[in-house]
Amino acid sequence: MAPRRAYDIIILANRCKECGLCIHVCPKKILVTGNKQNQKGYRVTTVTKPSDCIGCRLCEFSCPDFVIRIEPSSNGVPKGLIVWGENEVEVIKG
Amino acid sequence: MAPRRAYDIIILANRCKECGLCIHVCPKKILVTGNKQNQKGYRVTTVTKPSDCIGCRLCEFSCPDFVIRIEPSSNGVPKGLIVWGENEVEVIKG
Amino acid sequence: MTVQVPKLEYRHRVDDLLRTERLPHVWCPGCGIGITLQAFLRAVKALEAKGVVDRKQLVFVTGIGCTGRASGYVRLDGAHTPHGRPIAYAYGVKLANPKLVPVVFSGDGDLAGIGGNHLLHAARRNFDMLVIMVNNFNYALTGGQLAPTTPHGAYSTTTPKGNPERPMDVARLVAALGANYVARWSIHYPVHIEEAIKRALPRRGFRFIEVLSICPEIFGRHIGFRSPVDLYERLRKVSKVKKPKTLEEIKYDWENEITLGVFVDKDEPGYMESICSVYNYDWCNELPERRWSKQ
Amino acid sequence: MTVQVPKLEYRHRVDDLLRTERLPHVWCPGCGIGITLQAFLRAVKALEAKGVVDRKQLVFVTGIGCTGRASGYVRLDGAHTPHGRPIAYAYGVKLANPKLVPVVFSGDGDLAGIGGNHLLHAARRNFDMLVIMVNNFNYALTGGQLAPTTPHGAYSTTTPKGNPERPMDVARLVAALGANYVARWSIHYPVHIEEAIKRALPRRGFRFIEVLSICPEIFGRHIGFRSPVDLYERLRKVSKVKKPKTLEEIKYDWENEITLGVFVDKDEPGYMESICSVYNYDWCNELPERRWSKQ
Amino acid sequence: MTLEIIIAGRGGQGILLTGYLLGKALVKKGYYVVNSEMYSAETRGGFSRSDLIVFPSEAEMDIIKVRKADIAIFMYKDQMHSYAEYVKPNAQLVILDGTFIDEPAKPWPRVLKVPFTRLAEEKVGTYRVANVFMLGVFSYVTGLIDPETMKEIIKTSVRPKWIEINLKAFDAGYNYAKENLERVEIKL
Amino acid sequence: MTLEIIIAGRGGQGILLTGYLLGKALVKKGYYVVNSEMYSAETRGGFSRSDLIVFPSEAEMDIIKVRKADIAIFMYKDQMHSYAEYVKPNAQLVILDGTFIDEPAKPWPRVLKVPFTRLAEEKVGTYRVANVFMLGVFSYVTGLIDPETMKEIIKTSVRPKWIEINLKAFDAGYNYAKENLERVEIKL
Amino acid sequence: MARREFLTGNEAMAEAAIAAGLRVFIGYPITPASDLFEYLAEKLPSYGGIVFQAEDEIASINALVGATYAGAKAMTATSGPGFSLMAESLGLAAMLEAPIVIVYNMRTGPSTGIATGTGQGDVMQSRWASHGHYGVVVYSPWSVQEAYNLVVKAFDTAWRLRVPTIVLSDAVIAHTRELAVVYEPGEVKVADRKPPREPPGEFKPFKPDPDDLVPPMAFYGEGYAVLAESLAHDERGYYTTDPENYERLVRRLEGKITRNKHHVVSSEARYTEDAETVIVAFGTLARSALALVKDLRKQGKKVGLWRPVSIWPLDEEGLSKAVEHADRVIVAEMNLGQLYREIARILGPTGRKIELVPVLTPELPGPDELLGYFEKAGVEI
Amino acid sequence: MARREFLTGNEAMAEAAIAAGLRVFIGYPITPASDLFEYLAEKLPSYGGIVFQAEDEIASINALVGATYAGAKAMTATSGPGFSLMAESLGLAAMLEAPIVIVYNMRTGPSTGIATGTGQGDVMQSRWASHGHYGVVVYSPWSVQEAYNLVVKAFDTAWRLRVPTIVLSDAVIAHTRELAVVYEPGEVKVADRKPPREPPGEFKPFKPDPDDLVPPMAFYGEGYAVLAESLAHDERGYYTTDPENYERLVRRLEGKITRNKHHVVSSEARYTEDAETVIVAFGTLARSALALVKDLRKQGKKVGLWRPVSIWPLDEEGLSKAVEHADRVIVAEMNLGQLYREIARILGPTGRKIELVPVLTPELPGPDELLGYFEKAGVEI
Ligand SMILES: Cc1ncc(C[n+]2csc(CCOP(=O)(O)OP(=O)(O)O)c2C)c(N)n1
Ligand SMILES: Cc1ncc(C[n+]2csc(CCOP(=O)(O)OP(=O)(O)O)c2C)c(N)n1
Ligand code: SF4
Ligand code: SF4
Ligand code: SF4
Ligand code: SF4
Repeated sequence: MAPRRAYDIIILANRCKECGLCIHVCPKKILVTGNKQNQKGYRVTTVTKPSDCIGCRLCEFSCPDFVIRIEPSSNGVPKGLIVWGENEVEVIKG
Repeated sequence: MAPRRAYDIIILANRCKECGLCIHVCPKKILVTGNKQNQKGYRVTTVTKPSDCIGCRLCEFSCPDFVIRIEPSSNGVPKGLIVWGENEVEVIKG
Repeated sequence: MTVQVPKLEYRHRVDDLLRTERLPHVWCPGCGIGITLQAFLRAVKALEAKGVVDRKQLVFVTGIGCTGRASGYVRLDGAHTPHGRPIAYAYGVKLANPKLVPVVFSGDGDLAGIGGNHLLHAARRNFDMLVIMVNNFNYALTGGQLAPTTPHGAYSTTTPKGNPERPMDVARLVAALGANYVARWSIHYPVHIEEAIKRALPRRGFRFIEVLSICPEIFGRHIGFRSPVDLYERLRKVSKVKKPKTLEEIKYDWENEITLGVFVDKDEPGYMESICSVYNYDWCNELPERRWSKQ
Repeated sequence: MTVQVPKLEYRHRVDDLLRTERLPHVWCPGCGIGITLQAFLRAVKALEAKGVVDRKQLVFVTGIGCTGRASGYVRLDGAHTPHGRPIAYAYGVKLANPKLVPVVFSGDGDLAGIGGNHLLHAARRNFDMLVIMVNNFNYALTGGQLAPTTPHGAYSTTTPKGNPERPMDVARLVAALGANYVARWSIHYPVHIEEAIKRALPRRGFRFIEVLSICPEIFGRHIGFRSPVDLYERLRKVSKVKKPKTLEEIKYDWENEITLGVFVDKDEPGYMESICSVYNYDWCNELPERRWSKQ
Repeated sequence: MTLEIIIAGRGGQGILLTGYLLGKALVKKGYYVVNSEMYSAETRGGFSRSDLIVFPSEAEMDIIKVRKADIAIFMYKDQMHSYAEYVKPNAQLVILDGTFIDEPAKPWPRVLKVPFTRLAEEKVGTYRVANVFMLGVFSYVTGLIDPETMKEIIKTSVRPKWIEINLKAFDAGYNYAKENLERVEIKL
Repeated sequence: MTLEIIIAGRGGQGILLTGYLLGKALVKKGYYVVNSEMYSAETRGGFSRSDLIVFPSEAEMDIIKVRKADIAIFMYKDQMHSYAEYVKPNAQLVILDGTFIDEPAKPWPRVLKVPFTRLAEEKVGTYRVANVFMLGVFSYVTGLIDPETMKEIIKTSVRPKWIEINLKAFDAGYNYAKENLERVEIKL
Repeated sequence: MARREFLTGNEAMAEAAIAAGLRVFIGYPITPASDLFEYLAEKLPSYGGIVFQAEDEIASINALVGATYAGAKAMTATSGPGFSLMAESLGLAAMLEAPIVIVYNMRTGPSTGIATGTGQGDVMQSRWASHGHYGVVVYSPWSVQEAYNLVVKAFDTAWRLRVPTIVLSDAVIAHTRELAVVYEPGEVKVADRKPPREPPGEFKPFKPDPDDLVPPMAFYGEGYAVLAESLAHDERGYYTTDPENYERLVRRLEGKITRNKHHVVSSEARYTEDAETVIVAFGTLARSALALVKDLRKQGKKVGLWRPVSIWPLDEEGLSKAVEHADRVIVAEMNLGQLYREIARILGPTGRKIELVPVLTPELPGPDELLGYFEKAGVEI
Repeated sequence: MARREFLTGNEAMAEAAIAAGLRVFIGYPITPASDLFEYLAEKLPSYGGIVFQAEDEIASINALVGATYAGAKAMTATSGPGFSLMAESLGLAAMLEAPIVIVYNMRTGPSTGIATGTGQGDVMQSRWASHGHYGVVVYSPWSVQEAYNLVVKAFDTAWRLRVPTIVLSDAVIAHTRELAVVYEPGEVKVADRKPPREPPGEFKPFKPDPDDLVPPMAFYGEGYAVLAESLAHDERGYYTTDPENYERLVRRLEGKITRNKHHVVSSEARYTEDAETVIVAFGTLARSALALVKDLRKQGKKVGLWRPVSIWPLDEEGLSKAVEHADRVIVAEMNLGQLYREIARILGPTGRKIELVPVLTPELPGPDELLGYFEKAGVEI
């Protein structure tokens, strides 16, 4: 078995509108509605288990708000990056 | 053989525009451009041999100007009736 | 306005449906519009004779164009509406008084060119009206410009080097939109036109009859068939009667084949009945198309 | 207008094609327009990466409607034209500078309702442009009125007892009109949408892609599927991918099947080449669709 | 005398319905009422504002939007700050939802701060009826609207499945006020 | 001085072309010419009228339609009668096609009656060029237009296959006039 | 029976149309007129009327004309872009003397403008949108109640004069709720057509009665073979190019409005008895203007308000009377001077100073903001 | 090189457009403009231009706007019904500041009217057809030569001011042949767009130059990512409801015409130096009026003619000068008073008597018939 590739799940928090489509389409069910609200008052999607991500990009493609980007992990470690601002990035590992 | 029916070929002369369609479509070729001009200066279609008419009404149906009417002959005698006016009807027999 | 009525023998069979005081009409010698109009009037008389149709219920609506001038000659309720709008006008007539039956009679440019959107939606809605489209392959009244129906390559005053466009097969389009009745005939088939109208007029839903016609004065002249008879024969050559089984089999090709025939003949509920399925209007049981269809 | 460009990692993959300073956009949570728009932008980037398309040559034209607001977010030449007129506007763009490639992106009401006549004639002419129609089954921007695409029986604010009309199958119609490329996908197939655009964008002639989308805020609410996810699943249920062989096999029935797939995929000369067959313009050898198609 | 009322809050708080219900009740009482609305395009994070102008008779009717409110009802902090300038310094009454607002934006003489949203959640089971809870309070405190009239109006103005809970919320608000608050005389 | 010319006849007689050719020739001579047309909707039995107003210079230009013609050319009887009132009683020249017209409608001082249509048929082989035959006559009689100029104009203004016959007709008319008619001096 | 209701302008106008006997509503959604349409979609069918959503506004207006010829009271409601699309067939309606009613809710233009904003940029357009010379009647309400009343009046005018009649309302009225007294069908007075007095064959569909210049109207289906001819036509409806017929026809299209002015013109004057300065404003802006006038009066300034209710034609007598004591007239409107042009033309020869205060904003200004616009325009008061 | 040609107005206007650099003509046939279209169909392709027949006039005008944004000089030609259909997107052109040119050949209206007749019923419509407040420039020629010149000037105006420009001609000019001096492309002076002065990213497509209020224009394909926004927009072309931005925008749409009036306004006065009565007429009717003036002068009457060449805006200074010595002004026009309204508004305060002579006929009257209309109107002279 080839080693699983690691992905970064980048979430541009202030664009999220809490529609839940990404959560719904994710085949690995690793996305959930977070607790933190963004500038518009939406509770931004967050990631539970980045290491489960298979990089299908369905969440990216299905997000109507240009919120999500999936990238092969920058440092080999699968992680969620919730970008609240240029200098305020929440990193979720696991 | 059943006896041939006789037809009146009624032509409302002042409506004719000399387009020649009736002449063209008549399977018996009994219509021709006449010599007499109507009020608009057109040479009105006339009938050569009314007795040849088979009553197909193609001329009537193909005339764009509501000029021709085919009727079973009023008196059993096949004839052309060129109607120039209420009291001026040219009768063509033969 | 007392009309001088000549003796019966000296009248045309459809004269009682014509404003005869305005004849001769404006159409050029050999123009096929009159042939089509006569077929319509014959059909009305035939249906009336059978007790199916009442001329008082008919509203004869035309747009602007040579064909559109027909409303000026027909002794029925009617309207000569702006270019492209007869179908739109007919909507209102039917909605206001569902007992009326709108008949739209107009040119290809009027109905399928500028008026295309109304044609599209009236057909889609299966809106109760009969549309007779006289297709003379060009914009005649304005002097022979390109129409959406002009054959590819043909000369027109706005395509002096030949038409680069692909023409529209209007009957096929209307069939694709699901109208109840769609037929195409040419003026070589006056009895078929009449029969088509006799079948379509009392029908519910959207009914569409395209009549290929000749415009010798303008279109004929442009393409080199000046005499009505020559153009008549040229058109006959490509007019082929068929029974197409799919939409794809319907052709509109001036060089080879323009398919004639009845393309759709069905009897689904029209728009008016559809609204009756939602609201119970007092006229719902008196829709003439419904009564007539049954006869 | 100096644009603040965030670090690459913190940008969306298509951000360079977006006027990001205007985000978040106006669309409601879960609205499918953004999904479609993203697919388009991905396709542009993919084609650009292959050297096939140059973004400077694209002109992104929209009409009025929720979908029409897209032009406000896309960082391309573009226009936000009056309701129903983006195709008409695109004509002019292409005629004025044949090296440009118009992309029309608009709603079903805009393109097939009020704008139906332009759709009809652009398709008939095989006029060189790509049209992406986001079909959300209603007039969303104005609050959920009936659209020509609204399913029969569905509630809308102007048909509060259910839609009595028969909806229009727009993709089928465009196919019947002879466009070069016609496909229909739904937002459940973002990769297929992208692929369709990648295929259609560099093509000559008229290319039409219908995307079935969800409008949870209005349409969903009216028909009882308020949550985006529920409406998403409801739409998935009827969206059936097929390879129809005739036009008749293409279905648009909200209760049973809305056929998805590529309905037409051919490469006949577009309008611009047709005029080149008549006149020898200096741009005739530089039509981008012609060059791109060959690649 | 004309009475100007401003009601403002976040999108989703039912501000517009509140204005409508209040307006209808005042019309029932015989006043000539003008009710205009403003709201932002966004579903979330937007604002909502409902203005009511109460004229003793049609002949006196003029303006459509509030110039300076005699009564202001703010259901959210941001909107209180945005619209504070449209409230008379000596306003007859300013009502604030204490759930979201700590301090009045200006030193208005008569401020009534009640945590409507929290109370609605607590007493009626859902924060969504905070607006009607507030109306109950308003009804008791101002005496401007008769509770029975208002309940009739609720019955015909609200979607059937929401009637019950709204009536409950109204009563809860009314009773809450009765137990905890004092009446304020409103001049009109 | 302004010269007003009216040319009228039946539809199909080539009236409009005649006016156009004449106008073009006069423009070539340096005049400011106005040429307007009127015709009926019918192809047959209708009327055609072409007006030419010749101004010495643009500065003097005013009217568009003939008020009272100095020169009138009538190719058919009916139109002569219709338009006789637009001809000056002392018109400089009135030309009539004798094929269709027996008598001038008014006692104009200088009337030239020539059976153009019959002559065209006889001398050129078709009545259809009666109009250009007339122009040949006009050219000789009035001296207003130079025959070579006119022939150049015919070459560029008429459909290729009709050029030959029209040139022939023009010459025939010119020669006919030279042999049979006297010149008339036109004041302009 | 009269009911007191708390309605938006759109709801009230829909109610008014029902009361006036509306049988066919044909519309195409547009802000801020869609909810009038939607209200009727809910309610009209229960009165036996039909609501039809056309494919565009062009279809709407042509269908409307057809509907009136078929005998129905018919109406549409739209805003700027839609009204522009109706331009061609507004002329048709005038030419055919079709009694159509159009509710025109002005929004912020030009072009797509600000769809949710209000405006008054369409004063001229409402009168001159179509080609050729013709006549229309335009009313403009300032309140929900007046919107109700004017829709009723519009039906009356349209049917009395056989003239297309427009209610030029705006986004503010459309969506503002006010008390309105409303009625049921049959409880309001609306003119009906004058039926034909001659039998078919003798009846001429465009032969005016000499007193009011309005031809009686035969409906489709009644056996009169009526031809609604968009070309210039004689009394029979037959196309003719005859110049005298043409002159008669066109003069009458406008003239019948002038002739029946007493049925049509209307205006309101407030505080003008002694006013040295008269502010002219219409529609909702006049409400702010009235409040401003009251403010100014409080400051002791002799200011009055004149407000046209019929915009086309204007109540010129009412205006003259209102400005009797004024040496200054100030026209405030939400555009760069449209009503102003008419006021200036009418009053110009009287030597009064006529000033313009343009109010360009998508939101209705209150009296204080309005005063700001006076200052901005350099108009002291 | 200049050529003397004997052309109809339609031919001359087509030639003028070619000379002015026409690249795209988009049309829909209509009498009396079709032959302009047809002439270009024959000739424009040899100059590298494209002629396109749209499915309707709505398509024409929208395509025209798109064509200008893509960098082409673009024009259409139409008549009343077609112009009416263009109403909505005439406002688009104004809003987008698209330099489109429309030849508007007036015919006899309203509605289908008399398609072959002439008319002047569209003075107001040419200015006010679209909803909302905006600006257009309208010129009206009285001869074939002037029709030529004004089409050239229309392109100059359209591109100089970025404003839709209309040549309001008529059926008479369209089909009358006259001497016209015509040129080849490059031989006439026509403004080009002002190109952007900033690089992409910094350039703002709706940022006006402060002196002429006209924004430089970037074309599609040049890399500026230009957004042509029909909504109210800021200088970047971004939608905004901001009232101040809105005011600035709308003021500028009209204001740039006023600001650059010297490029635009034009009129001609004849025999006015000592005229006690001035007849105002425009277009072809002014030719008959001129002949009438000459007749009256022969009778010793001190009558003059003032003729606006730019109709919107009018040359108010020219008018004032022309009527200096006159105590009477008579406006003769082929409608029931449209230009009259503007003249009356402008001159009203001067106390002069302003009379109207409506000339309702489908045929251009000659001077004698025109005099008949004076009498009919009770205007002695
Ligand atoms: C809005 C508008 N545009 C253009 C015209 C000019 N016009 C009159 S008839 C016509 C076309 C006629 O063609 P078609 O409908 O095919 O009828 P036909 O004359 O061939 O019978 C046109 C373009 C018009 N009357 N109105
Ligand atoms: C001429 C005109 N009529 C009506 C409108 C109002 N209007 C704006 S968007 C729209 C419909 C939008 O529906 P659709 O095109 O399906 O787009 P969606 O909002 O659903 O994306 C309408 C009717 C308008 N702007 N212009
Ligand atoms: S799909 Fe996009 S907008 Fe929706 S919840 Fe996920 S991240 Fe947020
Ligand atoms: S009825 Fe037939 S046979 Fe008789 S004349 Fe007519 S076409 Fe000929
Ligand atoms: S121009 Fe053509 S269509 Fe029109 S009447 Fe003449 S022949 Fe018929
Ligand atoms: S209303 Fe519908 S289509 Fe419009 S943005 Fe919201 S969800 Fe999308």
